[in-house]
Amino acid sequence: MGDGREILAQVRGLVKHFPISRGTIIKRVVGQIRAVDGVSFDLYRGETLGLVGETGSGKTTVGRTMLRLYEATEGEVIFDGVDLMSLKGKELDRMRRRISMIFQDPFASLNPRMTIGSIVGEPLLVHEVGNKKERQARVRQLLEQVGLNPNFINRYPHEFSGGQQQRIGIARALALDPELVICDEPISSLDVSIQAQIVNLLERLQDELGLTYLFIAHDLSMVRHISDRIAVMYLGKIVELADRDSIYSNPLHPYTQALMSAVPVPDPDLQEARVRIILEGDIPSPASPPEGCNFHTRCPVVRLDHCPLAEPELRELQPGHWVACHYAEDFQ
Amino acid sequence: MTQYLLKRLILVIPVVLGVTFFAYSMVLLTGDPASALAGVHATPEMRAALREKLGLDDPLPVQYGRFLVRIAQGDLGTSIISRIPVAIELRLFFPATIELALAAMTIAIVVGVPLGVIAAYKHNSFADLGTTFGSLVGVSMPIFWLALMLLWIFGLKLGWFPIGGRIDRSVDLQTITNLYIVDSILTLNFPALLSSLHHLVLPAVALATIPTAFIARITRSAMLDVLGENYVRTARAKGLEEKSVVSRHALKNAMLPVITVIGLQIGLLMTGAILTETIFAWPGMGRWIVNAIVARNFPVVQTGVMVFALIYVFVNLAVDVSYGWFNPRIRYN
Amino acid sequence: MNELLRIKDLQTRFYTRDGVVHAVNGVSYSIDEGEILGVVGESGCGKSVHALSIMRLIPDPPGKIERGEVWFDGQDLLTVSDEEIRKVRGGRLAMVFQDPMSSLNPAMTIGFQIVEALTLHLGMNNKQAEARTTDLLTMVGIPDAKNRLEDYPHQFSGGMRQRVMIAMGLSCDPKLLIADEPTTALDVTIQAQIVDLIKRLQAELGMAVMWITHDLGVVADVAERVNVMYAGYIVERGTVRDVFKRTRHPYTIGLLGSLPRLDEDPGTELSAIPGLPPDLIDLRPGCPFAVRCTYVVEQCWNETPPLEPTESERHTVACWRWEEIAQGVA
Amino acid sequence: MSGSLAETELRGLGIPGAEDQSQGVVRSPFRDTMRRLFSNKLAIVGILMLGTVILVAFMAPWIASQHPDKNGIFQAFPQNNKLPPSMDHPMGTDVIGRDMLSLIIYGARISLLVGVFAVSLAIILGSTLGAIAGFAGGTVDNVIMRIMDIMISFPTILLALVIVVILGPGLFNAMVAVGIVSIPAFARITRASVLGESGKDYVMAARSIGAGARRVLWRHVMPNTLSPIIVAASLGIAAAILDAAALGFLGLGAQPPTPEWGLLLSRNRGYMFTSPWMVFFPGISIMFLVLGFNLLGDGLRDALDPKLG
Repeated sequence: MGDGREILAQVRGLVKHFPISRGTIIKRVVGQIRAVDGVSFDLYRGETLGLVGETGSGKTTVGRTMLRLYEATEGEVIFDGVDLMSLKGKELDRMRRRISMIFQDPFASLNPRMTIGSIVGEPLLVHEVGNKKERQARVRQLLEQVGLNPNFINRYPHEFSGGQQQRIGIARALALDPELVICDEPISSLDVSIQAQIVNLLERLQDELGLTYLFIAHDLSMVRHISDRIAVMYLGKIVELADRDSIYSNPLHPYTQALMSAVPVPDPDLQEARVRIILEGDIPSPASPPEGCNFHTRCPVVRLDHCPLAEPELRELQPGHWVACHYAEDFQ
Repeated sequence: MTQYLLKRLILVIPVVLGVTFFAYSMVLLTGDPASALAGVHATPEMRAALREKLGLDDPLPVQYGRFLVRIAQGDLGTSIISRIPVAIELRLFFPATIELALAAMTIAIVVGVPLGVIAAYKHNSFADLGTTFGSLVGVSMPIFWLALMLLWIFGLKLGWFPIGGRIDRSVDLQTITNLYIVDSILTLNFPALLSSLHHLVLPAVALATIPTAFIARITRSAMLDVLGENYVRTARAKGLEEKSVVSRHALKNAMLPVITVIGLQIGLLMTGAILTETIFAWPGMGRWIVNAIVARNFPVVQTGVMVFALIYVFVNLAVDVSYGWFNPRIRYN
Repeated sequence: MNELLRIKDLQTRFYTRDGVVHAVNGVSYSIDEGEILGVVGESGCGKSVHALSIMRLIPDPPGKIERGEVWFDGQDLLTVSDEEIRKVRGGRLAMVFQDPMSSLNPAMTIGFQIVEALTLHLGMNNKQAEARTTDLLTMVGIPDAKNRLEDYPHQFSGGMRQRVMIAMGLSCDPKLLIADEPTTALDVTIQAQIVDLIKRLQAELGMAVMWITHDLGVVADVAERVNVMYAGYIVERGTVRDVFKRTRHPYTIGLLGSLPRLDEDPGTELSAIPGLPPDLIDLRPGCPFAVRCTYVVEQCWNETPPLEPTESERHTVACWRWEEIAQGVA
Repeated sequence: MSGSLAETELRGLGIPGAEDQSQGVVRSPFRDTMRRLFSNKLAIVGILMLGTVILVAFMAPWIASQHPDKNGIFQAFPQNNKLPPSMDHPMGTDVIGRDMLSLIIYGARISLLVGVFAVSLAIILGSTLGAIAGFAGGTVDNVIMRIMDIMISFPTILLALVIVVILGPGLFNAMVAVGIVSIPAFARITRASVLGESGKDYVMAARSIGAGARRVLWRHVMPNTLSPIIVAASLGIAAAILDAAALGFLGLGAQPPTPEWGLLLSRNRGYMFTSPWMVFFPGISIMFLVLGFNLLGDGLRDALDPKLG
């Protein structure tokens, strides 16, 4: 897949464990929430990589750790040849100009006591871009770019609807002309008709500005719509990674298959024709993921003599199609 | 559960140590205890001798350690004024304050909780506004003034209640616990029970005012929150009567913040006791300590301060533990 | 099929400090016995409020059911006494809510919460009720149900809690189960389990289900008929095939266009509905969708279109231009 | 306060009208707060009460009939002692014949001063400690908060009494004592608020654009912790006034001849059965002022956080 395309970022063996501590006076660590447990992938310049998973899959943690909002337990994130995890102070700040983030809850991610002008202009101020007048002009331009009236510059976040608030968040993320935008479930708290508006906006901005997106979501149909390649996560690990078409036409991991068959399709005929795979049981807690293949407790095709014992590698079964299942060959 | 209790107990230790340390060092901050003990007519030599005898020249931690050992053995020192061991005085005054405080707390809970529930249930009604305003007036009242007014109206003008003391002098009561109500019941002494209850009413009502107001306010806002919860809607959707919805489903969840406040009220109640006892000539700890502070009677001040603080600490421990009953999440974690 | 529920001209408003919220604006329809009806729409379209109005669970004040009739099993639920409606609620008419964590009482065991309904409506004693509760929990797929009666809601996972809610809803053999977004708070794979469970139980027990959701995919999966709601109105109503395949209302068209489809070329741009949902406080006369509608004409601004039959008697739509749309779209 | 439950419920039902969508006038959070505050009847009553006291305190030289001399001493008129309320002396006279109304008017200055001073001290020390604890976490947090736990274990009056004994009786020392006593409350509130705000998404968003720790603290976290501190300040002034009056009443606060309300009450206490007005008016004045602050504080809480009833 990577042939001829420029790699913008490489995530290598990323691990993020959150300690669970107990104890009243003397704290001691009694366990780890293994939010991200060894994740590797590449991001090509100009593409959208979809990162899909359910609760506890660690998809949000991947995004936040990449931006150093959480400190990684292990692993590297090489952005344009530099390992972000090793940067400090000014160097880190400089790199942060090139990566930005859009959050899930648009209202919560906007400081309620700041006007939208100062929210969108804050990245410019922090990185000392231009003078006051230039910044003001840039903010107005950004607001226009995301489809908001630039005259609203002095209003406060609570005066806007959810969709508009997300546009403000997007404008902030674009302020410093980033190369990579990490979109952390940017549409999941919005209504259906507003979701489409935001997705169209993100697609338009990508075309205009040549952005690279890491698009984190749990909604498979929207991810398929927006992404070039898709990575499916389960309990802190990537179980399958491939380009959009092959993952949909030929999913090789039983979890991916179940996930796709579980997505309801707004078409009664198609719905009737589909074979549904309904997984049994609950998603295990990331504090105590199952041994071996961590999906074996729910896997419909589990082989108990092997799956609980050995952890499958993420391997490239077909060119550009990676899968972590011992028996993926059977599904080809 | 036992483990949780143990954990909470361990957490209390530093606070108890801090409290006792403060009580001890406080005396040193207020001046030389030796001069206070030796009296005004003492010569410098006498004071120096006393200082050495009391070990006041040792480093502070050593003195504090000795102090801890001493109180652990039950020796709380001797009152400078009365020359009676502090422990004996404490056994006399402590029950009086406990009796008063318990009576006040009972009144506060019995009156405050239903008021708050009604106000929340009839949100924005006249009853609600009345409770809200009334409880604000309640917490704004200087308790010593309220006590004086109660004394003037019900003690003097109307003559319904006695104006001071715990029991009529003419009534004989054999004391066992020094809680007069308990003692009179234990000895089946009906006149004493009547008389001590009669004496208890005014001070208890005065002392209960602020906690009642607080509890009503907190109950109201907790109930308002809970009544808006989805599980209350579920209870209604099940077809339950309003009575069971409120008393069974809502109240139990609303009690969590309320009992927290009851715990915190203990501090205020003790503050109130200091003032109320002064006014009603109630022979309890509050009056004892105030007199001791004014007279610089350090052993009594030390003991009183420690006892008050420890009551607070342990009541709040009890509150924490009782959370388990109201909130199953804590019980099992 | 016999008619089980008939709603006539239901109207609910909320009197808030900022103004009167026109939440439900004259809704009429019926549900047959044993039918699954989907009610679909975005937040604020009145789908939940109208269901709560049927149960008379609207907080009053500020809410008020202004007018309408709700005929259920021979009674108008809006005019019966409080005592009567309590007998209906949780008995013949039960409801399952969206968020299973906050909808279960955190301070009570789940066993007690179900037993409570059984003793109330079926007059069982504790022992009988506990036995039935165990059966119910087993039926909804809770493993080792007998030993879980004494557990509290927080000891269950999200999906398991929703199963408990469903068991509670089914406890007294309701004729109609109103499921208000029962899968919205759940993960995709768990959502599939719950959808499957309710479908299976509906088939087994033969009750009618009103399934409220914002997810068009779920409706296409479970429902036989659909009400599409917008701004407190039903704008389109018909069988799932009518509504999804012969869509006649511009809002429904827009909603379907907003969704990416697994069967479509992913490169195409989504046809999003422009603008924002209307402010229900100053809902102006005329078609509520006019401001966002691409088919809008003069008439739409002044006259509210009635819900009228289209090509088929059972497929109704509230749009002045449905015939032109039918020609253009069909 | 009114309708707050209703609004929560409406949000739960997802009715868009329940959230403000009006796009007409620019509405800053401050203006919103003021609008809500002034639509609350009880809060307006509180503001009016406070306004009255502040005005009276400010205008004392013009409205009182008697005035203190340079040393703050009111002239005694022994022949006028214990006069019941009349046209000349609307609140009667005290034991040594001073006009009660004039004493009360000048006393208002003292109570206001005590409340504001004590709470300012508590905010400066308490909120700083709380913010440090919340930010630093770990051992620093533990040590600070355990000390606060110890302080909070003592009944306020008792702690204040002890502090006054250490510092010596007097109005200023009483103010300091009451201020120190209020420190733990502000420390706890500030810490909780800092922790709460630090975990919010907008702080994460600020960090994601590369904002430094100082900017995150001062521009994002602190402004949003102000609401609870403002509420606590209003309620804290009320409590401080009560505590200081109690110290005065016990003879360990303001000293004669200061016309402090608690002290006035205590000095006249012996005569309350014969001349009850001498006790009634100082007490009702304390209550009036304290109630004003409590009503304002309550109103502010509702106005600043519309979600809480």
